[in-house]
Amino acid sequence: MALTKEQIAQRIAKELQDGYYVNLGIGIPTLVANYIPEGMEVILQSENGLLGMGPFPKKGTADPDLINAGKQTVTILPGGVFFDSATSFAMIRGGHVDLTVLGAFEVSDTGDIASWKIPGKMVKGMGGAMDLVAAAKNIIVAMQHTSKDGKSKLLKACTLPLTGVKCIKKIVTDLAVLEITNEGFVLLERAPGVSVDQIKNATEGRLVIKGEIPEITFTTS
Amino acid sequence: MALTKEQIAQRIAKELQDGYYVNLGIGIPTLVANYIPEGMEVILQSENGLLGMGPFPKKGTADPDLINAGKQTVTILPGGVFFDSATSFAMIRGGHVDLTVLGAFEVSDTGDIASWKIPGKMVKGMGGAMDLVAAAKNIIVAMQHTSKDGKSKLLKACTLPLTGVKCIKKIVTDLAVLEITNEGFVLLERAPGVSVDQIKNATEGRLVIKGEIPEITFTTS
Amino acid sequence: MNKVVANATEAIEGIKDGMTLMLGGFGLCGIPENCIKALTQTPVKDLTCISNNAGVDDFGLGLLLRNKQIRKMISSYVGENAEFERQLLHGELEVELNPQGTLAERCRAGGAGIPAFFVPAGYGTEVAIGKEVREFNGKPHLLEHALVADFAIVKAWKGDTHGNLIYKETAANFNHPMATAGKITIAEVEELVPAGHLNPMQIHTPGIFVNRIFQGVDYEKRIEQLTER
Amino acid sequence: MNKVVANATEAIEGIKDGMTLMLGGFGLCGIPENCIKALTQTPVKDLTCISNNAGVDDFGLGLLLRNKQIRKMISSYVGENAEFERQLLHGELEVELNPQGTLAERCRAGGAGIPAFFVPAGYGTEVAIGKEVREFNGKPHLLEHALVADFAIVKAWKGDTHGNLIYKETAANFNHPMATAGKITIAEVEELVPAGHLNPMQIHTPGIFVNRIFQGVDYEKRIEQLTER
Repeated sequence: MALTKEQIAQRIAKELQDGYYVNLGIGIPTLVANYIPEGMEVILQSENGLLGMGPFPKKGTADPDLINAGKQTVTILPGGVFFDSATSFAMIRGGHVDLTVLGAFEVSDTGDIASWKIPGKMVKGMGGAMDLVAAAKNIIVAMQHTSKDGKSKLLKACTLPLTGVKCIKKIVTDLAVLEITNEGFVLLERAPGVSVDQIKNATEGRLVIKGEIPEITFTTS
Repeated sequence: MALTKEQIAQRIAKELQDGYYVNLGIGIPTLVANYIPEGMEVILQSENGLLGMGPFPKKGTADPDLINAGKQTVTILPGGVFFDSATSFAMIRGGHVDLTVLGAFEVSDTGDIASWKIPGKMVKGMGGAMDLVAAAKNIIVAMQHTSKDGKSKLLKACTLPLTGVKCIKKIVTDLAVLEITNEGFVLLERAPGVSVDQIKNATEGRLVIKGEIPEITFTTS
Repeated sequence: MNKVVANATEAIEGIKDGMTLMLGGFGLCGIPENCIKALTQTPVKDLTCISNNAGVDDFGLGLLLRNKQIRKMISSYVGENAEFERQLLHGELEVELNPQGTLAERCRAGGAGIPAFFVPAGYGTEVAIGKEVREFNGKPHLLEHALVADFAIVKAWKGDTHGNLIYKETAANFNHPMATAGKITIAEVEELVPAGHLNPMQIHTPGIFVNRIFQGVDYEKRIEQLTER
Repeated sequence: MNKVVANATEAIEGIKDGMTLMLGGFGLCGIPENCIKALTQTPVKDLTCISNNAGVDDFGLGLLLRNKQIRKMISSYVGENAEFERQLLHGELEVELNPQGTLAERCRAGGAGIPAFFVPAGYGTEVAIGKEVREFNGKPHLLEHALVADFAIVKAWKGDTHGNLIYKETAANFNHPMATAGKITIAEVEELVPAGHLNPMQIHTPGIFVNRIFQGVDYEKRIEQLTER
């Protein structure tokens, strides 16, 4: 069974460590916040100028001056900080964010990522994605393994305009957890009930399979 | 009669305008603060991180955390601001300071300035002087026209290590007020009782004398 | 010192056709609502607007777009605006997209007298086209240039008569770096107090960067994505 | 998250011979007194110290100089220190002088992931020797490189358990840009409070930049030039 979006987020949450500063992109990455293990302190950075992002506000308490990078009303946790955009990207560019989780249209087996522009469609802009992928120490891409019409999104080379080159190290899809090394996509784990062959068929880029591939497990939280 | 240090400062104060942000160097420049015309609001910047520098503290109220760039205990006036060194030099380098007044060992008739290092003597460092002369929109040098042994400090070319090149526009010495143009030192005003010939003799660099040279007058304050 | 002006109309005096403006805000958060509205009341056009976003159809910069007062946008994300899309597709509007951090840093550099600097963002992408590439610490970087504006227009929470500004929460965003990079910087604030009423250790933008300031009126502070528990 | 350490001795753990340190402060204002004293109690030597000044003979960095623990200083102004002068003249100490604004910006750049940037300061002077010169807006500029340190050691007024820092008055100085540029950043504070006790709009250095924090003891806060009315 392919993972649900919630399960992809849940699997990514296993990568978190206590004291991590983490930037979560829009979409599946945002859901990771729901699976931070209890007792672990993870501080969420929102690139519009916020460290210590908390949950959405209680009904009736939304504050127009307190939003996240997705322009959603949010809250701030104790120990949080507000700052301007130049300072925010100083943190990001300077490598102070421990983990960035973001979505993608395509990833190549050399770690290139395309995530911001589809030719022929209206361009909305890259926002902070190029800064994040160019500078984060540790990036995990959360994505579907294939497009709706079954085409692989894990490619030899990206076909869409790039967001960054040779920057992605880890991918969690609905089918698998993969690491990118010089050899290509190294299969680490597979979704429960999904066979290695299914993943092979869904992966266009170089896929490395070494030994037995375990099924993904989730921390109970 | 050559001007005293106080009079040099007093003459420089005539260059101030309401609303000016001004950085005053150590020595004679510091004295300019004593001659800000009444009713005029001039905001003093100290490059260690202070806008709105006030007078020295009253006896017994000095605060070790509130100093100026000369490491003297000072005060802050209403509307003042504290900030860090990077921000401070962003102001300076970005051209936000309207006027910088500083001392010099030598100035050349092309606007070069030497003010930080005398070979053979212990080097103390340039501090913020190179940043200030490279970036201020408007710089006035306050200095003695000649050295103690009578040598001109207004030269064709500086002999000491430079602080900046082609940056000085105006000089107020104990003998004269001069502007630097492509033609050299243009004599604008002379100290009361000091003759044009005296200034000629004391100036090694190209000196331009056009028409009658008025005596320096002081605003009453 | 006389930085205080009566209102937005007085504040935007001198903004002329073809000028470059910086406008603070992120999405609709912290945008200079009063000045944008005042600009819509003028015939000024062919503006180049540096702003992280382009507002929505009927609010923020969307109002200036609707009036066709903008010729070019320099932004990082311009989604959520149908009129923007229409003008872009019809060639009525030019857009330069910058990575968000590069955009913020270009403004900061403009204010700080740093004409150019190297960043890793955008290397190997279309953003790199025409830009100098240089390797530092084994990693390729792009040379990016500072931005300055004829007028920077920002919005703060509190301000004083010296132009010192304090922003509320995430409304600092682009307002702070842009405030430093205007040849003339206009600040509209929710509350204007006399100099000395703000704590000098709590100022976000020192007044030296601000040329005109006024207390704005009727802030709508529209929320783009209301999310609640 | 566990940034809080017991004291200076614990905070400086891991500082080894030959490492590069940044030390905040301007003159004796805002210097990390506790950590400097703790370093004098260790045998660590051959340090490269990036600090705007070099302390005085018997206080601040002067203490490390006296112990001959410093091999090289990167500073803007090193006057007021006889032992410094002696070591320099005898070739026991190396000094790299930077314009003060360039020094501050190099630290800021180190923390902000900007490997190099152009500034006008120092063009045509000995500071320019060996540096790339490029003209921008008709004015020559020097290419300057970022500084990072193995350890950045800063002193703040208040701090919280997340490492958020607030400086008092002019004691922000180099402490803020340096705090961002340490591979490991140590902050000593006069008052350490639990996370949530500081106003999130009044933080000068966000805790993301700080790795270790402790409440210092016995601050002397020596005044270099006592001037009174």
